[in-house]
Amino acid sequence: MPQHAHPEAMAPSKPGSTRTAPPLRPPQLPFAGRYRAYTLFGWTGLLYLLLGFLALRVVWALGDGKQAFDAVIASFEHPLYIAFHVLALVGVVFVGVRFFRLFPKAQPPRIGPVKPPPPAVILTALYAVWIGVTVVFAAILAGGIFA
Amino acid sequence: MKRLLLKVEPILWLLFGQGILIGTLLLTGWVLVLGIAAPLGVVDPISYARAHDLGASLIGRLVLLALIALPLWKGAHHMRHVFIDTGGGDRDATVAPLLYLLAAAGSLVAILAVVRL
Amino acid sequence: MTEVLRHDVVIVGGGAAGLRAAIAAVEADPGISVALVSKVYPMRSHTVSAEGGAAAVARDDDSFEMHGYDTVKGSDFLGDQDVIQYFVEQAPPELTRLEHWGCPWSRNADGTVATRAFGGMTTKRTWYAADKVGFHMLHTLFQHSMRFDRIVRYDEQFVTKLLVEDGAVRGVAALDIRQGEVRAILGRAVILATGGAGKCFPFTTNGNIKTGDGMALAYREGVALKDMEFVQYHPTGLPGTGILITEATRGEGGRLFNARGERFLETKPEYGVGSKLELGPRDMISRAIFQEIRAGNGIQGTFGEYVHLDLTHLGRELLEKRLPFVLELARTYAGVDPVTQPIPIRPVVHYMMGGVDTDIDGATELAGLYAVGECAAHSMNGANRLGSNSLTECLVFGARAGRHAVGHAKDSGDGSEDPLRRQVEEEAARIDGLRGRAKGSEKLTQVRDEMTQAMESGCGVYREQASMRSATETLAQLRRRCADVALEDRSRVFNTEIVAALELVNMIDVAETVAVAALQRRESRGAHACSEFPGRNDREFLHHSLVYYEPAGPRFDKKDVALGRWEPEERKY
Amino acid sequence: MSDVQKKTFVVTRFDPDRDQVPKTQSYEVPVEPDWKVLDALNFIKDHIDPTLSHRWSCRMAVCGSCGMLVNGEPKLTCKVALSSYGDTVEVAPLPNFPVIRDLVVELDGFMEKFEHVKPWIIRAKERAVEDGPMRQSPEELEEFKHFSMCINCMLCYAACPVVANEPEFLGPAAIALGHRYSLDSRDEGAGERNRIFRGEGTVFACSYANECSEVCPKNVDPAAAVNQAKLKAVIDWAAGLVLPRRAEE
Ligand SMILES: Cc1cc2nc3c(=O)[nH]c(=O)nc-3n(C[C@H](O)[C@H](O)[C@H](O)COP(=O)(O)OP(=O)(O)OC[C@H]3O[C@@H](n4cnc5c(N)ncnc54)[C@H](O)[C@@H]3O)c2cc1C
Ligand code: SF4
Ligand code: F3S
Ligand code: FES
Repeated sequence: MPQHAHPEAMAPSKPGSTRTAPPLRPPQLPFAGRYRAYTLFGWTGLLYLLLGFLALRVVWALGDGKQAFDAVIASFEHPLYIAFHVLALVGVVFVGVRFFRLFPKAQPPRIGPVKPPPPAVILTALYAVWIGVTVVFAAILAGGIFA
Repeated sequence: MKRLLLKVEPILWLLFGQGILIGTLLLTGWVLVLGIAAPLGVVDPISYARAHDLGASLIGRLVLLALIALPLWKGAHHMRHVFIDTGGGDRDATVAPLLYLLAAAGSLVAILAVVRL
Repeated sequence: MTEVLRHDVVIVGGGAAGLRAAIAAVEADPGISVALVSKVYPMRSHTVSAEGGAAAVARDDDSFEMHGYDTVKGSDFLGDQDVIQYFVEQAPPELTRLEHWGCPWSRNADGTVATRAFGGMTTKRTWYAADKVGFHMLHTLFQHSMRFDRIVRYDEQFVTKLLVEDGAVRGVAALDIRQGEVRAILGRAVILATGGAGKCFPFTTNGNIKTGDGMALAYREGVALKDMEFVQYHPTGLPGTGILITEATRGEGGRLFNARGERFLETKPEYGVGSKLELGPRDMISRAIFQEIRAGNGIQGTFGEYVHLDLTHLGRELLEKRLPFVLELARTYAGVDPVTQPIPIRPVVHYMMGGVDTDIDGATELAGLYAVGECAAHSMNGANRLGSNSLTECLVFGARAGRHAVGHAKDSGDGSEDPLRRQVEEEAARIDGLRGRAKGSEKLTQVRDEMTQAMESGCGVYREQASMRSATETLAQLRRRCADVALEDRSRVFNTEIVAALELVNMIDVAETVAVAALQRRESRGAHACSEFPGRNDREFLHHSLVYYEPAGPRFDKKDVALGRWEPEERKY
Repeated sequence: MSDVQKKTFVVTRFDPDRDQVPKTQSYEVPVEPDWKVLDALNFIKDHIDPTLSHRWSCRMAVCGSCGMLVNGEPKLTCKVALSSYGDTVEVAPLPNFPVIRDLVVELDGFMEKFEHVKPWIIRAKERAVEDGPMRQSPEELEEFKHFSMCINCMLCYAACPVVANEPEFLGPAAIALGHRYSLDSRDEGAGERNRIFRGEGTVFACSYANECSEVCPKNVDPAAAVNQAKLKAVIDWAAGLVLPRRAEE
């Protein structure tokens, strides 16, 4: 049984003069072939939601005092948390790679008189910033620099 | 509701985009250290005192706020799309506000959290 | 109950000519209501495939005089000079209009519109948008036409008959391909813009929709088809598919070589292209290639013999910038990369110089009926059209006919609808009768193939009296056999078999006029090269030929050529 | 010629007068080595089953009529070589469109979206023909050129996951076309179109699946257009908040 798209997909505002068969949906949607990466990209939204609330929990604890903060940090040692964070890291890197690849061409050829740099330059810059921010932030969080 | 969504769509999209961009930049190191390396004992996590000092600075507060709020908007927006993609488009007018409210509530609490540092 | 739709002007065809006429009509009078009827969505019209460019004087070293002379000479002096004069003067404003409407013309460094060289033109006057000129022009026109609410589109509606009453055309009967219903679309003026009829031949640059419908519609209502014997072969089509490799390849410096690696246009002065070489006119170059193949200098391939078009010396950069579509076409459809390999090419049927006989306004002898674009013969192309003149022609005469049709529509009354309704009911019954007519013994594809074969052997690059005569006989027979074609598709919805059957009848009618007119012209002029009469004979044949429909068979007649400024002289380059 | 190879074509058939739902029908076709998918369909139509309906015309990848789903992928059938497929080839109408018959889909919905983006030059004051062509540098032309290459084949609509689920979405080709005009140095209608883009069927509905660009046979890159249009629409919207409202329409 083939999957259908929204029954109104690409339908004219007033129905055509003959009966039509309802639109099919792209056969590989959502999880097969060309759509897999797209669908996974969408689902990383769930990871980001959870990560955002976890970060909120950490920061809230930071405001509560040392005990609370250390307790939150310690709770992350639970294997389920570790597993989740490994998954989250994969998700975050996946989001970065996919989004950065698509980012340059989404820049208009010109905003007023300003032209964006060529795609290759944008892409390199994005990766440089990504790595830079990650290293610095990781160093801070690991108590490495500014310790 | 639909009209309202259309009106605020540019903001939602901007927050979403920044959620991907800034969220990803910050979350990579955050997850790597606090979520994986430190719990496994590979590195020591930042001490409370240090964290509080840095976090309470102006820049620190802004970074923490971004770290919390932007991923929430990215998450809410993406989940809205996932919902539509799985055939829920007709109920978008109900589901989308709920998701965005979630992100908004999280963001409000986040502001409170960084203010009280 | 037949549905009747009412408009002021009905335009049949959504190619460059039809769209330009529609826009001109609503611009002439914003109160007018225009029906734009087309058997395909307008952006599918075959104008879309034109590659090379559109001619209009643009440079300081050029003049109307020069464009006019080139066109007259290209026509082998069979073009009407008053028409040509008007054409060259209106060409620049028309292309400028298209620029204002957003056509992405290629540009010089200073921002002015760029021009390129084209066959038979003495200087660079062909405006271009890379090598997708027809595509860009058509889409610009179509998109611009959407601004006007008064242009009402009827897409995928196949016009099967002109409604004529009291000696004037009053509208059309159209088969709604989607629904299978025949409707009346009434208007006090009708403009035919249905394009050419290349599909009468087996190897052609033309798309599937170019079946000469408009010519046949007018012809069956007693309007003459003019100069039908002149069928242009384009020298550079891909063997097999007939897909066009634009003349702009030669405009940019491409060269032709035979199997011996000889640049024959240069080494053999007898081909008559003089110093123009590859930029000679199409009729001459097609004949030269044909002669080369005859002399055993062709290269053997799956689809017969061919010669080489070499672009390799032009360099990747120029090819990618100016001829990207040629690269795509050669790679996809010939399996060669023009950057490093020569392209196999052979002459293929390309363009009908002839068409519905009209005056300079596009008006025909039938009151209210106009024709423009490739389906018309305003007599500007004469015996041979110069490349890049026809896109401009669609605009210049499309606009003029559009305005004149509005004038005519305003001046004429509505008359009674009853007789028209009756005509449409008859037409509907006839078409209903065709649907799933299983009784016949003939096969549609069989008849179609025999027709194209007859045209190829009788009305090819070189024509002989005997083969032309046998072509006329074959065609007359095929016309009868056509009535016996069996049709299997009984569905009303999107029945493309019925459309193909109706098109076949049209093609046979048109093909017959080609053969009849060709047989009468016992000379060689422009695209008509007759083996028995190799020279041009102005004393007997400096005239247009007309073919009229008669139930018993086509009737031949003549018409004077409008000379003027330029006296016929030997055509030498 | 070459020894005859046969391929099986599994073609979707639907006749609204007779069928409740589409079904498939198989044909054995002797194919030539250099054939495109369309050549096989035409062979079926001409020699096996004249009741098959499909659209085509130019057979040179420029008229945009012959888009279909070939082995699950949206393709221009006159452009894809048969040799890139195995012994069985499935041909179906484009997904995401209502099906009129067999391989023929409904276009009018697309035409409405197309018209909605005002795909023409908008100027405060039209230029007179006597003033000659406008100037446009090759660089200015380059800015929108590839977005003007769309042949309206609608493969992008057939591939876009958002089109499948959000009927209002203007969709890739229409937005690319509107954006093409907004980028044209001769046009002054960007503001008007930005408002359209933010309205019903908004550009923001696109979730940057990029599949539109993946399937586009003409390298139009509609995904780039749609996502550039988002940024432009946001900038325009923000400017509208800060600056006193510019005179509208
Ligand atoms: C491959 C190719 C390349 C070319 N290159 C150039 C070039 O570089 N320069 C140049 O100047 N010229 C060129 N030409 C010639 C030029 O393109 C044509 O002469 C011109 O496009 C004809 O336009 P038209 O509007 O008359 O017809 P078309 O564009 O053919 O339009 C015909 C219209 O009529 C409609 N129609 C037909 N029959 C019916 C019917 N029965 N009922 C309803 N509607 C109907 C069709 O749907 C279509 O909309 C080229 C031609 C070809 C084939
Ligand atoms: S953008 Fe590409 S895929 Fe979409 S309609 Fe245009 S040419 Fe076809
Ligand atoms: S596939 Fe669809 S979601 Fe956007 S990037 Fe293309 S329009
Ligand atoms: S037939 Fe014209 S694009 Fe394929």
